[in-house]
Amino acid sequence: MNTHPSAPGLSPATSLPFRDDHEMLRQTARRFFETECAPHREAWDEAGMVPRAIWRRAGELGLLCPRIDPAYGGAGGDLLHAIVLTEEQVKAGVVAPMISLHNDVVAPYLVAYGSEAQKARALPRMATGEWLGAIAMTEPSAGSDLRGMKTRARRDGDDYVISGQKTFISHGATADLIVLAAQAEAGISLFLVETDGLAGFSRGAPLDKMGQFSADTAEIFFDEVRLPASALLGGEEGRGFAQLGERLVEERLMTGVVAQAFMETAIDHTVAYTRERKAFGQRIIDFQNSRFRLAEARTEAVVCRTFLERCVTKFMAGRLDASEAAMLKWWSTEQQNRIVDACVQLHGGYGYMLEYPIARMWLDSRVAKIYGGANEIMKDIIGRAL
Amino acid sequence: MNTHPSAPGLSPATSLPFRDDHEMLRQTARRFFETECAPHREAWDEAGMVPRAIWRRAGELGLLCPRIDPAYGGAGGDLLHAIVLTEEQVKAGVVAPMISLHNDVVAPYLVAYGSEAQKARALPRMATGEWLGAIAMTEPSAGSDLRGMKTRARRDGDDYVISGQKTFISHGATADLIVLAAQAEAGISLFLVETDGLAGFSRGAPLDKMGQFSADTAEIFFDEVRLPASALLGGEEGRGFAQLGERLVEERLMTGVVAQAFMETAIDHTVAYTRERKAFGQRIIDFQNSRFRLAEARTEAVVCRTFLERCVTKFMAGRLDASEAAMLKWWSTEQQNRIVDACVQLHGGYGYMLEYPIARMWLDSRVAKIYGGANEIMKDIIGRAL
Amino acid sequence: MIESPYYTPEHEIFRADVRRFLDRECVPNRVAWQKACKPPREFWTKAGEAGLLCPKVSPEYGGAGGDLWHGFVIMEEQTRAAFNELAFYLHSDIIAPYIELYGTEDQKRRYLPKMASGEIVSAIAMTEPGAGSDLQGIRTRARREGDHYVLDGQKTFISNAQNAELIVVAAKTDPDAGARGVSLLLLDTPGAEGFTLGRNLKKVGNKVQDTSELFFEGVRVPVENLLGGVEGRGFYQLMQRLPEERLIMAMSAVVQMECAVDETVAYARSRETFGRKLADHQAVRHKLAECKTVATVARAYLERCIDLFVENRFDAQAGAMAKWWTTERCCEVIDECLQLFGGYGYMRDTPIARRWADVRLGRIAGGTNEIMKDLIGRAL
Amino acid sequence: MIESPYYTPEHEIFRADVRRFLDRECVPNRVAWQKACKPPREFWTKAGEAGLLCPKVSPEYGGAGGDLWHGFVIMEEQTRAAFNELAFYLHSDIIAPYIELYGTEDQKRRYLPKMASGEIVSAIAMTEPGAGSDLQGIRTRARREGDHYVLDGQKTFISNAQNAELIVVAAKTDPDAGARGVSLLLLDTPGAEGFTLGRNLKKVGNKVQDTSELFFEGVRVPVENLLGGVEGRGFYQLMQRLPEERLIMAMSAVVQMECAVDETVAYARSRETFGRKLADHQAVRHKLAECKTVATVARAYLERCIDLFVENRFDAQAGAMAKWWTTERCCEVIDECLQLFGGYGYMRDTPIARRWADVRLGRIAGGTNEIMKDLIGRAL
Repeated sequence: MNTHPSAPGLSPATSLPFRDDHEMLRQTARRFFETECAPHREAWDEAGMVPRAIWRRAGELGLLCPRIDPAYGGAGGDLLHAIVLTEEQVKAGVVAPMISLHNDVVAPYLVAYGSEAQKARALPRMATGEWLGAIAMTEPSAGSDLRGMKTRARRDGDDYVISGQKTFISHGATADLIVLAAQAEAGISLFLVETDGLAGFSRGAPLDKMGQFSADTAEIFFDEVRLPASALLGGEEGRGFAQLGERLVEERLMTGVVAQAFMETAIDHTVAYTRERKAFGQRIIDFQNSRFRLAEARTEAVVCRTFLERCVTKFMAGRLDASEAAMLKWWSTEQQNRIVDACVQLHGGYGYMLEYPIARMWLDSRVAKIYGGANEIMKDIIGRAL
Repeated sequence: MNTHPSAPGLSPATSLPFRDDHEMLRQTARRFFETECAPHREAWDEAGMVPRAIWRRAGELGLLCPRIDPAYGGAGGDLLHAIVLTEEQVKAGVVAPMISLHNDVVAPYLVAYGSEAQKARALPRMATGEWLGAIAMTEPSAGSDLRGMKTRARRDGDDYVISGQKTFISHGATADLIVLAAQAEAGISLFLVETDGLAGFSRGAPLDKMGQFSADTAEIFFDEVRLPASALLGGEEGRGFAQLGERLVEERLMTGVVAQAFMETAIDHTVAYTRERKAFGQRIIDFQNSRFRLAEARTEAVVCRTFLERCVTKFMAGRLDASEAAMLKWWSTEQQNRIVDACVQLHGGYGYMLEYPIARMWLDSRVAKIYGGANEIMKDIIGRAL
Repeated sequence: MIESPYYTPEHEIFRADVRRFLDRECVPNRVAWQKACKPPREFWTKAGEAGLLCPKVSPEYGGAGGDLWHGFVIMEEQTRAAFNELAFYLHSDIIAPYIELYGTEDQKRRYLPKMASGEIVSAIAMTEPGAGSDLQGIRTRARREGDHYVLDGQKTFISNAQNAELIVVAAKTDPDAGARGVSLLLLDTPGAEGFTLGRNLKKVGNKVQDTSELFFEGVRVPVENLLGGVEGRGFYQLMQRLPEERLIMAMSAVVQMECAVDETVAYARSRETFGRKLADHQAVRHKLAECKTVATVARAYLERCIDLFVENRFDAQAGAMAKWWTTERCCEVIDECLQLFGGYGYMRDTPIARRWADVRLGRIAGGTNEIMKDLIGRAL
Repeated sequence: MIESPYYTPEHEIFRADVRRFLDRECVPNRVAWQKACKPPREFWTKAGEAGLLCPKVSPEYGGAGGDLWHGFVIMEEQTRAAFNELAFYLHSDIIAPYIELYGTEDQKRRYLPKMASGEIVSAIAMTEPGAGSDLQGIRTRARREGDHYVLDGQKTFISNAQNAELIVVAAKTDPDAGARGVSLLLLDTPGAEGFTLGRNLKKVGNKVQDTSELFFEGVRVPVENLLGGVEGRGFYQLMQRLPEERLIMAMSAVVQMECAVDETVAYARSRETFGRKLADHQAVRHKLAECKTVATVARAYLERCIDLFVENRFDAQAGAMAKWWTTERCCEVIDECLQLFGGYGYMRDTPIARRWADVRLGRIAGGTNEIMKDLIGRAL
């Protein structure tokens, strides 16, 4: 993201090795989010979800699963492709379609642990947008405590029989394919659940969240749901906890990417706003307090970007550890919330009105300190590793 | 403290019921601290302690133990007398003689738990300044964890034999009478140790602290020190932990009084400094950042004062509980340190020079978050009571 | 709910009435009203019948002759129910006093009884799109033309306007006179030609309370609707009321904190994670201890402010201090509390979530907190 | 000590030398020097002999021809020993470069070899009692009189001055020309008539580093001692060096944090309270996790700043950002760390205590952090 050409010293250009193909994807993504999504944000927010057609469209444009193998409909891309997509989505003020959930959270489970048959069936459908992905870990009584989950997968002949309940499931109201964590005999295991016409499976209404309105989140219920044994991801029971753990580093890294894009976008909006608006006869940016607050925010965002990029670089070299990923997750989401809050304040009354992007960003940001492992969990992880 | 007559709306006068006798004591104390102590602060800081004569002088003026019964040389005063003394001492920038330690921490143990004989012997000497008091709880290996103390008091015929080591003892290098906590057979017990010529008792050199230079602090050592059974405070073993606990509420309240006086004094210095000094062609107080920072500090001090005064009022009515005292202790010392730090910053380079009172205040303040039970311990106390 | 020397048994009876009204008439309708972004007009009439409107107005003008604490009771009960998004206090504690304190006898008789009964819903229009908190810089003009003023201009962020029959409009009667040129006009909206109610703006929180743009194009207001009958007093009328208004904001912020801390302590005591109660994790307990401390300090401070107010010593600086400090702490504490609820803290049906979004406005409304610091800083 | 792609084996050999010198020649004398509020003059000669002075100066002028990282190595090792209170970097990394970059050939030959050997100790005099960080507002005059400048004025907060044979003095050669009127003069203090070394000021921390007032009354400086030989270049010479100076300050702040966190983790792992290790209390562990995170983020940021510096893209705003952000975080982290040491954290013989008092200066020196924000804010 070569941002802020107007103030080069304030936000050094990225040090990440973006190539032409990344920049081409960026252009496509920017056009898509700006012209095909952003104008509908309010309507989609009202509806609490996005229309299915937008997923097909994203698939057509190559925005879905660009990192998977071309054999499965992807483009063989890398993490930088994912970063490009996320940056452009946030900059356009678009929270749904939740492309990063689909591309960077769900699809990698198949890529990493799926059998050839599982991959061949699911990935091409995900790449076209025919299937929407979700992952179901959290339960009402357990929160961040994965080991406490109560959903059971009982072996019955060639089948598994699933019973239990999951909550706060992104895409819970719409997903076609759910990676489900459940307790099997050998321990927590992951299952691929194809929801279409599945007996015993039901969904709650989309939850009424405080932000990210168009990103549907729902409870899902399993009442003696029968899955074939071939639905077990990777074909071996009891590997679920380790599989979830392995994937968390990348998920937390992507949370950092989102947080960074939020910070920079919020500051850009606010510099523009405070340059233009006047109060008491001068531009808001001409008050020393505004200038200092923005100077702080810009610096904090620059600092955060350097840490993010270091984490990205280490991740791509296979060297990012769980502790550093946890640092990035809590630190960047904390900074995101602080900066966005300060930016709201500099908007005065307009900062509280949803028609200003900063207001929605404020509501959208708060959950980042909670999801992907609450920030307190991150500090536990870091503290134990000291 | 009817402070800030220049800005009445900013710092409402105290709501505490000070009477004429309190105000007379205030005048005496102010003259004493301003003319007989403050000019020597630098020399006393160099020496690491104050001359004994200053204690005699304080005794003459009625500044020692004004709260004890006239029968023992006091003036039968109340907590407001203690507050008056503390406020004036802090305002004058004087950290030692540690009158509040002597008056409000040590003497009350005798008053509350001492036998008639113990009181009659010690209190009049404390009121004249003949004896300096100290209290010895903390040990090198235990810190805030009182139950972990290792100093032993072994009964041997009519005597107790004390062995052990205490550290961070205020007045450790100079005290004549030490209230000592030690493990006796029945549990932690308090002893009155008269140090003059006491075999087996020794003191370390005054510790080189980061502030409060003239307030001597030392390690003390007990090597088979023999005390008569009459040295046991209150005459019953095993009451020490409860006695210490009972006194802590008042000690923490007085910590709040000190913290409050620090805040208000720091702000007064800084308002005066920023009004007078110029930079870049205008007074420092004319920069919006300075004004905002001072507005914040003044507000925070006003808020803290209302809480302090409520605690004082409740204490005087016998209704201040341990949890509220803990709140006052951590909150007020935290605010004290933040405000003094902000005031240093507004002084620029001068804030780092010891000849400016704010610099010494910064150094003097830091220990307040640690002593009297570290602030983390306060949060534990509050948290457990929720 | 709150221990205070100022509450009498009579206030507690009133509190029970208020609580019953909120629980029966408001809470069940919350979701519908949030969707509509306003309460229905008839709700105001019901509130009037229940005695919730203008409790402080003198019986002579149809009020209940209550005191500051009747207003506090309503605010406390709304906060307990996490239902602050009904702007009772704007109608009863801000606008009615303008009329009662500064209005002519005729104005009082015309408006106050109907405001108390709910026949008239009121709004006040100060803020303009370009001026924000800068009252002296407003551009809405009130030009005298015979026995009318002709209003031209635009306002924004106006609460209650969607239902309002009466809007108190701040306008310049003398554009060259700065503060001295501002007057307050009482605009009867039914049938007011040239008056347009603009969009009902969608907000971050406070969903039920409508917030609108207003447009005035040659709107004729009879001269007898100039508040108090003398031009150029508007700025001072507004200024004089600010300390009380800010005291009420501070009170609201403090009660919000207290409710949030109570709810969170209860949750942390009941919720289990990692094999023990949330409250048994030391890091959680310390956060709760911090929040509880702030709420306790804030309560002591609020009581002191109330005492000063009662003694008539709560001045502009004191009001500014109380407003910024309590609203900042309120947002911090509630954000910490929300965090301890985990995912549930982000769901609208959890009170903490609504509180979190609602209280954010406190740092902006009633003069931003930066304006408060400016005011204090200049008086140092 | 620090993993960095820029360190070569040669730097590590140098590091070992520096460490040996500090451990043998400095640490044992710390208390005595702190009492004296300065190091003895001969210490500088020893440092010169040991190769610790001016490692970056070209061999042509008596230096070791090193690079930025030689300076970093010295700073890192001082920080490890909590002995930053020796102003090597002022002499070697700030003053020597002025002469090498801007000096005439004659000036370089006269001063640099002796600065490298320790025969000359140097100081730089910018700040004045009334001006603080405002360089353009300085009042010290340098009036041309024949082949001399006549210096009149007063300076304060001048480090190293007690031992200095050379003081670089910022003075106005043209009082009406603002920034363009500032020049730097090389004042040889031995035998300088009219020059008075004022008090050695007592400070909060950095005890060994002397800090003095200076007075100039008609001090005659030969014209060939005008740095670079051209009047009015002083302000620009100073400005141009600021990014590098601030990078060094940032580096120092980051290493301070890292050392503090390491020491605190070690202490928390070994110290027992309430029946378990300090580090096993969750609230302590979370504090440590926070501190460790900040130090880790700061290290990543510092490395990026160094990269930009190497690429010649580290401009004034970047320097301002790095300076304020790292020094603020440094003070916060070290304050948290000190707290975990309990009473020991307040004792001067605990490194954390000295670090705490020493680093406080970072938010003030080199332009206060408020000046930094102003600089960034103006460029937004």
